[in-house]
Amino acid sequence: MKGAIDMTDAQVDRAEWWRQLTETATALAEVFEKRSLDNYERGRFVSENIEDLKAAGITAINVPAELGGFDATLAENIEIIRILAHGCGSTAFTFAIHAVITGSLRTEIGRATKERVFGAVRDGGFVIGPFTDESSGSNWTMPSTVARRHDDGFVIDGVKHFATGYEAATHLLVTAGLTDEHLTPPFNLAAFLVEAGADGVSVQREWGGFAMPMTGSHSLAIKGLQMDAEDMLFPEGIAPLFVMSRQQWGNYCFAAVFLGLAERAYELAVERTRGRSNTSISDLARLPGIQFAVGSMRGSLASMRSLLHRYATEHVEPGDDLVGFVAQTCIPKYYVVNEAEQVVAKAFNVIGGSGIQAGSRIGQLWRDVKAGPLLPFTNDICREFIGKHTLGINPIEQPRWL
Amino acid sequence: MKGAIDMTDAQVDRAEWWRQLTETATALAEVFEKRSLDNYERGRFVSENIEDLKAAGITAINVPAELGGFDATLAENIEIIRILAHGCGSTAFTFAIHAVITGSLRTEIGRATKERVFGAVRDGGFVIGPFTDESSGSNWTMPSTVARRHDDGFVIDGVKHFATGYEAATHLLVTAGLTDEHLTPPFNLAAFLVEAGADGVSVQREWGGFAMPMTGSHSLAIKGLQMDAEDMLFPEGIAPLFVMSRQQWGNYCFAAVFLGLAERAYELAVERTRGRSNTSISDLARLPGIQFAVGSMRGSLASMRSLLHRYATEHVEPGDDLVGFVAQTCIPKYYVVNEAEQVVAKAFNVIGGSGIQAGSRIGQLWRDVKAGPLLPFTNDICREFIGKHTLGINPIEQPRWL
Amino acid sequence: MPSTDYVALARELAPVFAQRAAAHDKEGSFPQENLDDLVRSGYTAMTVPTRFGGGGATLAQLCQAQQILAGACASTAFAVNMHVHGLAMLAELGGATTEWACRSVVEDGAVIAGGFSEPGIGGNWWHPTTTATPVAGGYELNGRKGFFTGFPGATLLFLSASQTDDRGIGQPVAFLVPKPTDSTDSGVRVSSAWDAAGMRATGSHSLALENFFIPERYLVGESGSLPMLFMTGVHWAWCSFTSVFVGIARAALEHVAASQRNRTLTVIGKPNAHLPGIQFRVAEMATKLAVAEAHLNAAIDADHSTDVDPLAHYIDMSLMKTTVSSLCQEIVTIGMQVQGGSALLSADPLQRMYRDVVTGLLVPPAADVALEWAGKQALGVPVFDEPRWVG
Amino acid sequence: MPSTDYVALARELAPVFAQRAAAHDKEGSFPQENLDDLVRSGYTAMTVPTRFGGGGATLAQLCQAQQILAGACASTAFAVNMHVHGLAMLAELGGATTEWACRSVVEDGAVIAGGFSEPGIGGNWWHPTTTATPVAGGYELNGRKGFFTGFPGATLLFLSASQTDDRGIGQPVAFLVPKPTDSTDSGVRVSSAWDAAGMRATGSHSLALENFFIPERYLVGESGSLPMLFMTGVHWAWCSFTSVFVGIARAALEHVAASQRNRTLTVIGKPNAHLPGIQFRVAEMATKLAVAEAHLNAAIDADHSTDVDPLAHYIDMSLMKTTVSSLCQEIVTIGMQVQGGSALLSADPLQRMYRDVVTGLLVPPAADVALEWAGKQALGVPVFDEPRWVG
Repeated sequence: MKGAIDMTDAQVDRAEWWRQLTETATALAEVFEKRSLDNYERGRFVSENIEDLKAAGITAINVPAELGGFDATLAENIEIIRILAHGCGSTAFTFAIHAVITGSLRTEIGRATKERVFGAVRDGGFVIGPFTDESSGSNWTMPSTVARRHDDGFVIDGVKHFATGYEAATHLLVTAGLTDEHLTPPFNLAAFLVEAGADGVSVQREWGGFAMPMTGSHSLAIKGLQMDAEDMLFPEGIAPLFVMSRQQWGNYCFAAVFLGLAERAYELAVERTRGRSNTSISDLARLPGIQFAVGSMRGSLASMRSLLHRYATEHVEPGDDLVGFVAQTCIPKYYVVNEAEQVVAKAFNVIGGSGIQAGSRIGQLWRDVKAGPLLPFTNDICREFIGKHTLGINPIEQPRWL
Repeated sequence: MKGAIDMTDAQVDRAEWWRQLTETATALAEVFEKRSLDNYERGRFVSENIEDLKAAGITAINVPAELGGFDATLAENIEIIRILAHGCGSTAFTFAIHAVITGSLRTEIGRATKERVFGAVRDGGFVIGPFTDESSGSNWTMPSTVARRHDDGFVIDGVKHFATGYEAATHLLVTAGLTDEHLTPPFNLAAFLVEAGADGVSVQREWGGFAMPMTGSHSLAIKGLQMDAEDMLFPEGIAPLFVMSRQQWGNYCFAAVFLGLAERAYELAVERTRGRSNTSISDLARLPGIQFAVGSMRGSLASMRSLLHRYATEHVEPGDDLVGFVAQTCIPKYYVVNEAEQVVAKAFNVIGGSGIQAGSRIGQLWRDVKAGPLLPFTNDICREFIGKHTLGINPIEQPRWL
Repeated sequence: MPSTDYVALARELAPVFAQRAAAHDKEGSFPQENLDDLVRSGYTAMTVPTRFGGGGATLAQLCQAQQILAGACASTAFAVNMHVHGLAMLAELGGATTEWACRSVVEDGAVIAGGFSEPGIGGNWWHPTTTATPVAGGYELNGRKGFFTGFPGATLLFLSASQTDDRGIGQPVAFLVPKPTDSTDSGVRVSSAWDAAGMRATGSHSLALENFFIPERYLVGESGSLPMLFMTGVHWAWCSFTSVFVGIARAALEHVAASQRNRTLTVIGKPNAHLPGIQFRVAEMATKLAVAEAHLNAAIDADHSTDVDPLAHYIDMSLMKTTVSSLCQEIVTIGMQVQGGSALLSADPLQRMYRDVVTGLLVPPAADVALEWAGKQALGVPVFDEPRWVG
Repeated sequence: MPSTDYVALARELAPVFAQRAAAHDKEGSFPQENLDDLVRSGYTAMTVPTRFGGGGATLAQLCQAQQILAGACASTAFAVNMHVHGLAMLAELGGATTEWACRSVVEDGAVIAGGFSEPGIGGNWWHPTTTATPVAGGYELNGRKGFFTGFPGATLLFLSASQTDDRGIGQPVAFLVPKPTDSTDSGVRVSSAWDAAGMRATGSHSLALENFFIPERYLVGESGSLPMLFMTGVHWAWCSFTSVFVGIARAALEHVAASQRNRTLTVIGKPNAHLPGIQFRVAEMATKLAVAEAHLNAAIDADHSTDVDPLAHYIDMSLMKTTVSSLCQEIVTIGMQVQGGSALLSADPLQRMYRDVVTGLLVPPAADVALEWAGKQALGVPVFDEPRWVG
């Protein structure tokens, strides 16, 4: 935080501020990679890394300019996430959740809430949002968590999975379905700002994920959680529109994590090959198979970077066709996470058998990269949205098919 | 062993014997899968499983008929390995090493050695071969382990990696380069039969592999290991020809492991989908994306099975063109291990986010399957051998390229 | 066992067909002289049962022979394919019409062309829109047929239509009928002559059937039995179709390998075959070809008896065709890259293979339906349930 | 900024070119009337610098306009491509020959065709085997040129050859020379007229240069400077080449999507677009197209100044072309599957796109060399080291 505040005080040039943020992120990524080698197998939450990101002002990049913040663009968020992913997928993904929420929320909420959230973030706050409801199939339009009106406020009950970053969180964004009879899904969806440590939220099952093991993505039990009226972030019926109109944040920021993993895999393949020899090959880098693989990964990465950059700069705000916009935002997410898998596989093949040794970084990348297609929007949903939109069919019309 | 011996005593019909072997393997695979869920993360060697395989007579399938054994064909070895891989990749791979050695050795050695090896195997012996020499790049024609003549025998020194199954081994097949001046690589290669526990063999580094973690594939230090003349399995200069003419065993048996992993991933995807629902989808199995993915995996698996079966029955013995034969044996290995990766990825996508939960079987399959392309023959060597052979170029001529 | 070695016969005919292929491809003309050679040499009697004087060839022999023809001239192989595999399916059905057809083939050199594709039904061959209306002495057919491969050379037409049963439900029926020789007013009209990018010499015209009268005796099988007949005999259809594409892919690999062994660039001074990039791509081709062959052969060798569930049998054969034809298209595409710019020249047969092999992705069974049914079956969802999907 | 909106101009011309495309494709005839339209409308002056009266179009404008033409008639776009991008490269070079050429284009409607491919050199354009022998007043060229795209419509020829320097080493040189109008004994002979499976209307003849005299003044640049000139200006070449294939791929997607929205199968009673299999494949096409466009655009927008290492610049552009042209070929192939059997009919432009787009895999830069150089550079291995590989 110190860094960020000093910056504003000194009215530092924004470009210089950005240069310092990316330099710091790059330096931290190297530190995070060393920690990952120690902690990955144990699945220890990356709390130390999140503290470092807070201290460097990186968690505050989305604080609005009017509150003295850097007010990072979506493209800038993506760049930071990509850099962090070079060092540690878990950290990058945990940060991405915070970035998605803070980045998308700042333009959509009233002054008071904005000061409440971003004042906290400026001072080291960390916001997470466990969005996956028990047995909802990741479909946020059908929440199983419910919010009942009670006095002037609400009482929330439910189970939330994948509460990434819970241990570092100062605030949680909790979605739930209002039980009001006049509201039908998805318009019953509401979002609440919950202070960490609130009564009624507890860890039901600790995270022990196969991929991204250090994200602390616990399952939370929410029982009788009491909310005031002003904790509800949007007016009744508006939350679904907010979610729809901000899908670019989730889709692009998630894609950035997996692009970063693929880039690191490529670097490792080059590092492990350049100038290396064995009893039969005097210079591995002079083998054509290695050269072709490296060349092909370069081509893939250039494609992925171009695509994500293009969307993060040119497809940032929805126009009149909100659903069509959402369909478009699926494109970089769909392509990047799947292509990243192919790049990591190819890099692993270049590294060869030594990559199988325990604690190897490429093994961690191989595990982490598999999370990409499983995060929303999943492959099949992406294909459906993109395909229907291209064919002039509304992706959310019913019946879905014949 | 009891099983196997009873069989021969009773002169049981071979088909019935085979039926019992596959049934037992299938039942054991289920047991192994449960154990895998407990032991995978800890990387505990599958000693219990190997003991079960011994007790069931499965480790003895390659004992020659003249010694009362089942004398399994290559295709039968592959079938057993594939079945075992459904339950546990580490067990299937560890068994595959033993199967490759026992299967290929039985026709190539003299009567005395045969009785020594297969008498032991019939009685529960387990033979492994750590073939990867320190800094040899997995190229067996350039061993860094050396055998010096001493008195009437030899003294061996070197470091061997990937000593899969070491803890269960009763015998080790150790290759080394003879230091005799008149022998140039690869004709200086020699193979020795070493009893487990011999002085001069010790674990230098314990296995902690990212994939196949329960194979106990330690690195071994071989220091001053003394061998008698009769411990050398082949006459001087013959070992390389043996290795070449038996590559079908390694290539096909390894492929069988990864085919089995892919088959199990497919089954899990079906199990996790059939009849399942969530709050938004009443029947996951009725989603077109799931159906297409399942159909496409079925097609891939049918291709892989057809290919491996065809080669294991029709390309089993080298003809006059030994190098050409080796090139052909690369085809199923190359295709199956890489296609298996794609199938496991697709199955993982069908299973979705729940597959990321710790201890999930699909996560184990995702890790194990990555070992496929890294095992010899690696992708680039396969491509080189297959391509050169198809183009009428001898894959081992020098210079390799322009 | 057939007395004729049809695979050897295919090898004998192939070089001549290969020579004629470029001209027919250029003109889009039907290779009648090839068909005449196939009739004269007895190739077209291959799958006629021996009891009717035919060769009684097995599925494996048929497929191997067709692969060889396809490597020389894919259009010829494809044009005769309905004849050779259709006869085998008819032979399993038996009956008077079959016997008559078989004897015509052996004795008179009859040639069958078949039409089951129609505009507007996609790959759903079990739902023909051509109607068969019972009239005195037979049926009158009205409708349209597309992709009537081999029509110009045929003497007999094998046709599907829908007959409305007493419950008012359309049931597919089939006819095997002499092709009208009078081109005017016969009821069969070429509504659009075949003009396409690939398989140009197959004469796969579109036909209009206009009050086409078919005498009763040319009905094949019983009304409504067609789908089951087709499912149980589908290995003849999908394996022989697939063989055509495997034959193209193998010929492409052989052609590319030979070219690269012979082509020497001045700047490298050795045949291109020594370039690792060429080797790696050729390895991809060879590997995919081995997979395609193995999967096709496994389908040929599979249990085709009635012990097997007909739907499972149909799905396995369909998945094989889908997987293998896709591999074949990939093989030829990689071949184009290996060969380089000269691959595009009309003088290089590879470009014809590239245009012909893509047909494998387009002919029945439709890949999406094959995948859908395979998925549904594995997942325990009945394939004809409505709605077709739920989400 | 150019005063003409060339992208709008391309949009204006495209529908007419699209109408003419099938006939030229069928006949393999050169679309001279299209070229005339391009000259008349000022399209061919697009990349002539404004100081010479041209449009001074940017790379981005050139590429966008070429994509639109390619979607209508890929052969026309490809035939004019050497002209439009070649002029931009020449303009960067400057000099008297360039000025003369530019003024000819603006004032006389001159059109350039270029020949850098030769039989026997593969993709190694920096090693021409055509010789340029100094003679009184100029040079005499002898050799062979392949794939001389646009030759029939050209008035100027842009040619490479090798001149032996005083150390006896061949150095590539280039000439820009009026095309001889006298077809006999001019020294330039069409040795083989273009006849190919794709890009049929490009007139990409093979030429024999036989004692072809070129006056001194038509030499472009200095002897030996050609490779560096080409490397630093390569974005004009590879981005415009690639634009042709992206244009085809986009047109294929639009055509397929429109077809599937309009095509209703009787058995499903709704447009095919409602089938999930169609949707998923169209999604693959749309995604790959977005990737292709983004990668191409990133290459167009990249830093092309001399601040960038020329080799790295050349490699980045080559990798882009390799990656993107491969995506474009995949897009059209998937489109064929979506469209089904009718895609093969000559009446469906998709089959022409399938034949045209594969050219992207075959034209320079060669994919294997691009990957090799990209790999070597990343791995710290000099790209011209000998032996080329060690193992």
